[in-house]
Amino acid sequence: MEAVGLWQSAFDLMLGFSLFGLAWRMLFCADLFKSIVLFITFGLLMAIAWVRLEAPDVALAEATIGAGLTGALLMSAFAKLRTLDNSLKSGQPLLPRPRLHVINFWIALLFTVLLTGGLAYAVLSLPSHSPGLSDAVMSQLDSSGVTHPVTAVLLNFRGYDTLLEMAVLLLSIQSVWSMAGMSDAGEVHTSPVLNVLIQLLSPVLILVSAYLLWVGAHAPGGAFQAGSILGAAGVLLVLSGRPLFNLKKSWLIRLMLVAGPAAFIALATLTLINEGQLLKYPVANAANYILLLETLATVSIGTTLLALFVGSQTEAVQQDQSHQ
Amino acid sequence: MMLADILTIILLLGGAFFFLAGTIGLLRFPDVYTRLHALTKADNVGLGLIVTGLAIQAQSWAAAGKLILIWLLVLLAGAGVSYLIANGALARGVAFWKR
Amino acid sequence: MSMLFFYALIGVGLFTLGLLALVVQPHLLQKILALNVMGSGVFLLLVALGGRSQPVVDVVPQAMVITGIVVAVSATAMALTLMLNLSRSSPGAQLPEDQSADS
Amino acid sequence: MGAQLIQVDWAVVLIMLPLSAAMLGFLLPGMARNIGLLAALLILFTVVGLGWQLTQTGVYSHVAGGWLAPLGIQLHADGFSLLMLATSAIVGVAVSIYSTGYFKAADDQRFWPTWLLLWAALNALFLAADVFNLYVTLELLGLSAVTLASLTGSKDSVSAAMRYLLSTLLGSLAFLLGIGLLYHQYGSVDIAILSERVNDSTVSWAALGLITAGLALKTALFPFHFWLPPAHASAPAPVSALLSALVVKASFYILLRLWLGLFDFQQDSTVANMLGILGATAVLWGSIQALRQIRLKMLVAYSTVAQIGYLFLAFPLAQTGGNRVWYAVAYLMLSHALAKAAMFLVAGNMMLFGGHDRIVNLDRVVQRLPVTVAAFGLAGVSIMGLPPSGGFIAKWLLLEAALAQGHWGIAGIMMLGGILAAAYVFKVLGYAFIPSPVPHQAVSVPARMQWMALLLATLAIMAGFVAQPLMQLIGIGALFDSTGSMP
Repeated sequence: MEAVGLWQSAFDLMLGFSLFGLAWRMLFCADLFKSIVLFITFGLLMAIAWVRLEAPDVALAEATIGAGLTGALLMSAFAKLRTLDNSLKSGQPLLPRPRLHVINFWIALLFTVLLTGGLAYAVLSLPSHSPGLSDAVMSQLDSSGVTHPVTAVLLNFRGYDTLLEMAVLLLSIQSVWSMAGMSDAGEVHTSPVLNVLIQLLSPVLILVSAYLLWVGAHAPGGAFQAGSILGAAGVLLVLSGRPLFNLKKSWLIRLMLVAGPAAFIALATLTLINEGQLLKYPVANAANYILLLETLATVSIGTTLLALFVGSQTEAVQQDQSHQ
Repeated sequence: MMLADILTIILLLGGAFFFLAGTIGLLRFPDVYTRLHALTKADNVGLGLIVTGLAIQAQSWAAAGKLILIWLLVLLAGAGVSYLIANGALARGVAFWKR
Repeated sequence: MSMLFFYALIGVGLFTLGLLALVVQPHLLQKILALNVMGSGVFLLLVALGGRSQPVVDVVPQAMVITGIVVAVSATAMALTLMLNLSRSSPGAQLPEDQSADS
Repeated sequence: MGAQLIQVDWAVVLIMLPLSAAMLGFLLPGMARNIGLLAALLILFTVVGLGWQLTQTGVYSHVAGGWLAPLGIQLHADGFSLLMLATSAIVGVAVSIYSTGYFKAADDQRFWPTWLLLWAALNALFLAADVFNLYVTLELLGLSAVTLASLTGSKDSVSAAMRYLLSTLLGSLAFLLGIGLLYHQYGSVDIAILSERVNDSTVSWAALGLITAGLALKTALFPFHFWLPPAHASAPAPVSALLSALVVKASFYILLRLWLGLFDFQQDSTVANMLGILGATAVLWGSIQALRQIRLKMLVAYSTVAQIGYLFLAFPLAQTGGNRVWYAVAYLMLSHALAKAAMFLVAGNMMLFGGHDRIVNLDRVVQRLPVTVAAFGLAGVSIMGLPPSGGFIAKWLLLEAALAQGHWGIAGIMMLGGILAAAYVFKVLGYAFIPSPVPHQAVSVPARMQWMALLLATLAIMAGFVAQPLMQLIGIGALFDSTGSMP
C-alpha cells in the first residue's frame, strides 16, 4: 500500500509539473500552431488530473469541451487567420517580438512572482481537512431524484445556476452570429477515408452521447458531456461536407438552440406557480423532470457547440457602419 | 498473487514498452511519414496489450466489452487520422526522408 | 493529503503564468490561450481543494467547474470571432496599442 | 386582491421575463423588436410591483429550488437591489424605445435578444445572494455587454470590444478565484452565511484582494479604466448608454455588497484609503481627459471614468464616518445612470443628425435639435452636481460627510471635479450655439429619440426633489444603517 502511494505521488508530481511546463511552452513559444497543439495536449493532461482528483465528470467535460471543441475552434480560427495574415502564410509562423520594454517585462515578471507567492501562501493557510458541502449534498441526495451527486448539484440543488448557464450558451451563439454574420460553413475537405471514418464514428458518437445522458443520473456523465459529444459528432459531419443543416435561417436550428434554456424557464415558471419556488421539483417527479431537462439541454448544448464551430468558420459580413 | 494478476502485469508492461518505443520513434524518426509509422503501429499494439491486461481484471463481461470497444475505436480513429495526416503532408509537398 | 495542495499550487501557478502571458504577449491568440490557462488554473484549485473532505469528495466545486468550462468555451468562441473580425480590418491580430509600439 | 398581489414573486418574474423574451426574440427574429418592447414595459411594471411589495413586507427572499443555503441558492431583494432594479428598468425602457428609432429593422435580431439577455443578467445580479451565482450573472453580463459593444462592426468598435472582452474575462477569473478561496476556507458561497463566518485570516485577505481587483477592473476604476472610453465611445449610442449607466454600476454594486457583508473584518483603513485615492485620481484624470476630447462620445465616456471615481471616494469616508455615507453613493449611482444615459442618447442624436460627433462642428445644433440640447444641459446639471438635481443631493451628502470628518482632500477633489465637469459640459453647450466653419447635411432625428433623452435627463433632475422618499426606499433592509452615523 505504501509503495502504491509513493508511485501515485510520483505520478502526481510528474503530471502537475508537466501541466505547468506545457502551459509555459504553450504561452511563450513563437509558433502559434505549436501553441494550439500544446493547448490540446494540455487539455488532455488536465483531464487526467481531473481523474486523479476524483472528478470524472469534470474530466469528461474537459476532454470533450476543454480540449476537444475548444481545440477545434482554435484550429479553425488559426486556419482562417493564416489566410488573412501574410506573416503567418510564409511558412515560418511568426511572432513579433514582445512589445514590452525589457524593464517592463521584468516588472511584470516580478509582480507575477509576488502574486504567486501571496496566493500560494493563502492556499497553504487553508485547513488540511474541510467538509465543504459534501455532507449537505450526501444527506439530501435521496430527495434529489438522481443518485449521482454532481448531477444532483447541477440539475437540482443549484439548478438555477445551470439555468443561467444555458442562457450564457444561448448568448454565445447569438453573439457569434451577430458578430460574424450568419453564412454557411466555408471550405470543406473530403476524402474517402474521412467519409468512411465519419460514417462509422458518427452513429457511435450519437450512441455515446445518449449513453452519457442516461448514465448521468447515477454515474459520471450528464447533459454537458453528452451535449459536447453530440456537438463533436456534428462538427465531424460538417467537416466532411455533409449538408447537415442550413444554419443560415433554419427555424428548426433556432428551436434546437433554444430548447434547453426554454425547458429550464418553462419548468422554473411551472414550479414557481405550483410549488411556490422556482425549480423546486416534487420529490416523486424529480427524476423525470431532471431527465427531461437534461435531454433538451443536451440537444441545445450539442447544437450550440456545433453552431459555434460553424459560425467561427464563416466570413464576417461587412457590417453596416452608417451610425458610426 | 493469482495467475491472472501475473498475466496482467506482463501485458501492462508489454503495453508500456510499446508506448515507450512509439514515443521514442515519434521523437527520433526523421520525417512525418516515419513518425506516423512509429506512432500508430506502437500505439495500437501497446493499447491492445494494455486493454487485454485490464480486461482480464474486469469485474464483468460488459466492462471487458467496453474496454475492447475503446481499443477498436482508437484503432479506427488512429488509422483514419494517420492516413489524413500523411495525405495532407503529401498534398502540401512535405518531402520524404532520404538517407 | 498534501497532493491536493500540490495540485492547488499548480493551479495558482497556471493562474499567474496565464496572467503574465496575457499582459506581455502581443498576439490575440496567445492572449486567448492565456485566459484559458488562467481559467484551468482556477478550476484546478477549486476541484483539488474540494478533495479535502475525505472520505467523500465535495462535488459542489466540481459542478461549479463544469459550469465554468462551458462559460470558458463560450467566451473563447466569442473572442476568436472578434479576433478574426479584427484581423480582417487590420492584419496581425493585435490590439492597436500593441501594434504601434511594435513598428 | 392586494393580499394576493403581495404573494407574487415579483423578483423572480424580473429574471424570467427578460430571459423568456430573449428566447422568443431569438426564435422569432422578425418580431424581436415588438417582443422586446413589450417585455420592457412588463419589466417596468414588475419593478413597481416589487417596490410596492418591499414597502409592505420589507426584505424579500426566495429559496430557489426549495434548497436552503448553503446547499441551494437564495435570491434576496432589499432597498439597494430595488434601487438598482428600478434604475435598470427606467433606463432600459427609455433606451428600448430610443433604439427603435436608432436601429434599422435589419439590426433588430442582433440587438434585441442580446440586450434582453443583458437585462436578465442585470436583474439576476441585483437579486443574487450567492457569490457563485454572482459569478455566473457577471459572466452573462460581461459577455452580452461585449457583444453589444461590437455591434457597429467598425474597426474601432471591434478592437475596443476585444479589449473589453479580455478585461472583463480577467476580472471574472480574479473574482472566481477569490470566491473559490472563500468557499474552501468557510464552506459556503451564500453571502449571509459567509458574512457570519469570514474573519481576519490570510485567505480572507487574498480573497479581498482578488475580488476587489477583479471588480475594480470591471468597474473601470482608475488605473483599470483603459478599456472603458474606447468601448463606450465606439458602441452604438443606446448601447453606450446601457454600458455607462448600468453595466459598470453592476460590478460596483457587487463590490459594495461584499464590502459591507464580507469584508468588514478588516478594521484598518489602508485598503479603503487606497480605493479612495484611486477614486480621487479617477475624478481628476477622467475630468481632464474629458475636457481634452474632440469627440462628444469620448468626452461623455471619460466623464464616466470621473464619475466612477466619486463612488470610490466614499470608501475612506465610510471607514471613519459610518455606513450612512453609502446612501449618498446609492443616490449617485441612480442620478449618474439617468444623466449619463441621457448624455449618450444625446450624443447618438447629434451623430445621427450631423453624421459625426466632433464637438467643434456641432454647428448651431441647438436651433435644430432644441429638445436634444436641452436634454444635454439638464443631464449636465446633474453631472456637475448643481441644485436641484439628483447629482446635487448625492454629491452634497458626500461633501458634507467629507467636511464633517475633516477629509479636506476629498472635499477639495469633489469641488475641483465639479468645476472640471462644468467646464466640459459648457464646452459642448458652447459649440452647440455657434455656427461651425463647415456646415453639414442635417438628417432629421425621430422625435422619440429626442424625447427619450430629455425624459432621462429630466428624471435625473427630478431625483433631486424626491430625496426623502427615495432614501426611505433605499433604506429597506437597512443595509447602510448597520454602524456609525452620518449627519
